[in-house]
Amino acid sequence: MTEEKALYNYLIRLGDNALILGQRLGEWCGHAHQLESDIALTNVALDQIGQARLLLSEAANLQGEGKSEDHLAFHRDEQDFRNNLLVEMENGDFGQTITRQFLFDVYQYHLLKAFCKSENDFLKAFAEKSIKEVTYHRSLSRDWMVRLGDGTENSHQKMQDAINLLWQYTGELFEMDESDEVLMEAGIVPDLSEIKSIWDKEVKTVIDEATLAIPDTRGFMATGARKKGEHTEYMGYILSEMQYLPRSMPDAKW
Amino acid sequence: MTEEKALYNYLIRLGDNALILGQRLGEWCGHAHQLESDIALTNVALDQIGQARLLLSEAANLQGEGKSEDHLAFHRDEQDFRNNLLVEMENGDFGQTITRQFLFDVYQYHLLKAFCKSENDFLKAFAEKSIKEVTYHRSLSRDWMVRLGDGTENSHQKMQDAINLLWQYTGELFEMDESDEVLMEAGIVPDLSEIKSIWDKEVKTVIDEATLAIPDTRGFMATGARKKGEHTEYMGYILSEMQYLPRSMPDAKW
Amino acid sequence: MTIEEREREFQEKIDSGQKIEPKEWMPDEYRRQLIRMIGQHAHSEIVGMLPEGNWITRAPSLRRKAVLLAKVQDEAGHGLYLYSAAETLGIDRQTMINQLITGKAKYSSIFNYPTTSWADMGAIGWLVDGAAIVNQTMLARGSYGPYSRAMVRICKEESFHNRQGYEIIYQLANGSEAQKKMAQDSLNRWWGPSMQMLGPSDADSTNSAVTMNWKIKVESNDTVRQRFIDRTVPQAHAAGLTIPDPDLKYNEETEHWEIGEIDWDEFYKVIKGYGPCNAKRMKARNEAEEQGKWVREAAAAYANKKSKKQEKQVA
Amino acid sequence: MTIEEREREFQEKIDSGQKIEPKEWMPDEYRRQLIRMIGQHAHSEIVGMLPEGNWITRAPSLRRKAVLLAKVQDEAGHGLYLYSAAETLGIDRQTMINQLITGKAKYSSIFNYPTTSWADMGAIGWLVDGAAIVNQTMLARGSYGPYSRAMVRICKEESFHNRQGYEIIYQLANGSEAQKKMAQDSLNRWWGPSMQMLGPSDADSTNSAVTMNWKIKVESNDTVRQRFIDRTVPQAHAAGLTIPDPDLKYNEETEHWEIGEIDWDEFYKVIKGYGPCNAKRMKARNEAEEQGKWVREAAAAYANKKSKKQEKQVA
Repeated sequence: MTEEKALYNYLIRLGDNALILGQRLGEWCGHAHQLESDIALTNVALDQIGQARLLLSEAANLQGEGKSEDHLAFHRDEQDFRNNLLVEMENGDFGQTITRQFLFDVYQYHLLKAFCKSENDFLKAFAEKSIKEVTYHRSLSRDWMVRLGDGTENSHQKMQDAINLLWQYTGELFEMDESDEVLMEAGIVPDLSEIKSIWDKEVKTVIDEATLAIPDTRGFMATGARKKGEHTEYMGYILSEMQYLPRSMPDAKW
Repeated sequence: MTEEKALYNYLIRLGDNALILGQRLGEWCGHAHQLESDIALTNVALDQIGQARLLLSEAANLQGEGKSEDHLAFHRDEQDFRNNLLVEMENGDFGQTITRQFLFDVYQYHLLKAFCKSENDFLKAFAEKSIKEVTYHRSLSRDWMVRLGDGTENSHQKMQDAINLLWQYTGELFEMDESDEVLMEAGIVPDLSEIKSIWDKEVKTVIDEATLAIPDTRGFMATGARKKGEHTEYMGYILSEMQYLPRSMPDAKW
Repeated sequence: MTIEEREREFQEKIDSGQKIEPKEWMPDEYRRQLIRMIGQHAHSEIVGMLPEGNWITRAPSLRRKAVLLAKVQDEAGHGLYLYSAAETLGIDRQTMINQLITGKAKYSSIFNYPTTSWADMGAIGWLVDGAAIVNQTMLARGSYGPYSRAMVRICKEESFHNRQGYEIIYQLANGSEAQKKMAQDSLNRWWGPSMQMLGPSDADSTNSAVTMNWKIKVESNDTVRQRFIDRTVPQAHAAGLTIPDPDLKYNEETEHWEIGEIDWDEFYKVIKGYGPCNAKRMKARNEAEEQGKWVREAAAAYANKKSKKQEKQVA
Repeated sequence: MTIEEREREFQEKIDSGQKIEPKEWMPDEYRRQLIRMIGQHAHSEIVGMLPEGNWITRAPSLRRKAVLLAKVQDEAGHGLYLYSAAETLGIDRQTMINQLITGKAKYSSIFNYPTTSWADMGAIGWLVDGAAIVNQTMLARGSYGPYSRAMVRICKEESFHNRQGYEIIYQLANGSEAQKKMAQDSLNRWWGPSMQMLGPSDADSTNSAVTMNWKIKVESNDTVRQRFIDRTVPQAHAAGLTIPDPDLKYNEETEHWEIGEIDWDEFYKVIKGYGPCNAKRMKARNEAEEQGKWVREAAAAYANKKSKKQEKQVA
């Protein structure tokens, strides 16, 4: 695999994560429990969509077929999306959304931190710009994890349910493939197993502080889903909503 | 307006009602409170989709542009759908679905009964075939109206809320336009104001028996929406889900 | 000082163009009118997030999606400033929110119309925000300091939204046939409600006399509406769109665009709760409150535990 | 008669090929095994509605939508027969449903896989129903009368579904490039689970010995699986699809298709609750029960009122 192809794959993966998570968060708009949270969730959504734009544009450039960020976002089929299943998961209640966000924020933060030392100029610049945003996301979701985990009996139970539901999707965040190998060799991306050690530790600290427990899910099927372009049953609905209009009018400009 | 054009309009209207209602009922699949109701709701959905197929095929024939039922169902834009807003309304709980169904069933039943005397061969044959199905739908939804309206205090309140919500959309069922005029003159379709008298009476009887009340909604805006192709905010979501796949692969055969 | 003296002094301040600040004395009716207006305005921002929020997941390009997200976020921010401005008058946010969800307080009636196409994101920015700006620019000259300053700040952001909205409509109106149709259809649906949005004619406006006397409002509904019309009609024409009013004509003498009859019957029906989306909007706000209850309770419980712990540490 | 005598007589009946009917004496363990099997089978029909129900609103033609609706309706009907068959053994439907939603009773593990493309509606009919038919044709020869007769009836409908499923896959596999890809992708995802679906190899099957002795099952899992493989591989080839098993080969001598290792580790993980959709399926069934509670209560209350009224009239 050429370094260019590997980088394209990697950018798509990062871009799809940002896009689908931003899309999910966008569903919250106007429905949160208080204005401040409406603003916060919209803010995270906006940052993710912003990141998706940068990443998909760069992927389209690398691809060199004259496509744009919008081609990749709106005219790709489900099997060609390479996001992690975690970001597709339904919003559920505010607690479930926060849990999904927290598990992802810690991951994204440390990934960006590693990219800050990347040999690839785009990825480095991208990370330096984005890490400020994600630092805020991570502190937001961490605060809410603790507040809701250690709030009332009811909120504690809801948060534990959310962790139990979402935990099985976290393993996939650290799966590596040939693209990772090629790019690691070139000093462009980090070894995800190192990110995992940091992630494990940080997540455990917060979950402990939130008086919550990490479930034993050794039994869960290793999905390997992202590599094969497999998705949850949610993804089809996400895409039909997101892509319907551009797909219905393929020649229109917006 | 030619009789042919008027008939096309009328068939689209009937076909869209059947299609969108069938689509909504299809969402229930596997989620009802007992197996018998899963079967019943699926059955009504299936009948409606069957009717939609006949109606839209005939409309496509009349149109004479070589289109099929599927062209009309999957490649028409929202503004060109002419269903009543009532059938777009969200399923809500089982009681809300039953209320929507009951209000529509009584309407559809008496409309079909009138079509049985139509001067138009297609409409007459269509009605003679479909009225058996709709007779069953009507008795099903009427039974549940009474059972839930006169069940527990809780179910009574839920049913009253459903009526209060949906009632405003019933006026539109009886709105007439030029297509109605042309076809009435030719003895093809009934005067909807006559259907309305029968509907009013029958609906009132059942609602009384269900110990429920008809809300005073004289204040509601007369929508006139169907005539202009206006829809509720639900319709866009219904269509994006329903039409996504054929729109994404416009040349594929299924 | 007698109450009459205070009222005279207050009116003099108003007449001389001074701003009234929170801690100063003010007549109860002045306070009541302001709380009503600022509350309605805040609620309008909040409810106004819903029709636009409805298209975030369906925006047809990533740029448009980002812009729309930012816009809705601004509206939430406006809601916050406005609730804060109202709080300076001695009412708290939760009380106002309760008034909203129980139907006691109103919000701008135009948000009871559905957003059924992407073009509506253009029409709302262009027409609804356009009307709002004309109104808010007038309100920024009003007598109550915190409200007037909030209006200045909000107006700046609204102008930005307004340009973005017009850009969407303009691009659609100059796009494919289907896009043109979409733009015109959207204008057809939003024009009437936009005309109604600035409120009944001066003769029929119940609160106008008193609010103008105290310079809460400094111009009449009709004056503001005319300014909006004169601004908007040429924009429609520039985009190649037709204003859906057969009676629309330009008066060479007055140099104003004159419109046909406004459908006040529709306006009052929607205000009274009978519009196309009143139930849907109220349901959304009520559900947000209800489904968010456990979160608010948990946050309070956590804060409580925290402060007890700190007390202990101090003791 | 002593229990041993009864048991001997019972076994003789079985061995001579007679059917056992509900009111006849039977060993407790025979009853227990049947309740377990029929219950699992009934639950599989009910849970099996979910992955297919997932595509009803998204079927790409009206004909396909109607066929899919009819299919899912048939499955609900099968659920009804099967619960009735189980009820002849002295367990009621609600008890069985409670066992399902609390996780005590199992259902066919294959329904814990997601349906993520339209082609899956083909793959389920072709592979999942195909495997079910081979199994059920065997079960139709079983010793318990009501179950055996339910199997005959169900098999007829399943054969119909199976043909429809293959038709969907065949058409996709012979359609556009994107459709071909969709079909192959779907086969890739469903092949492994279909191989697992007919249960562990004879040596590892805990219940096989006893159920075969009583002719509840008349053939082993491996025999039934081989029949399914021999039927299905040529169908895949006829459609131009590739079975995702590098070890697949035809044995000229035995005239059987031989497959590679089946992933039993995956099978047991999914059975234990760790598959991709276990949580989603259980949530759906639990929500249906919970959200339907008020309906069932109201129906009961109404029936109660009615019967009281009738009693009064009679009295």
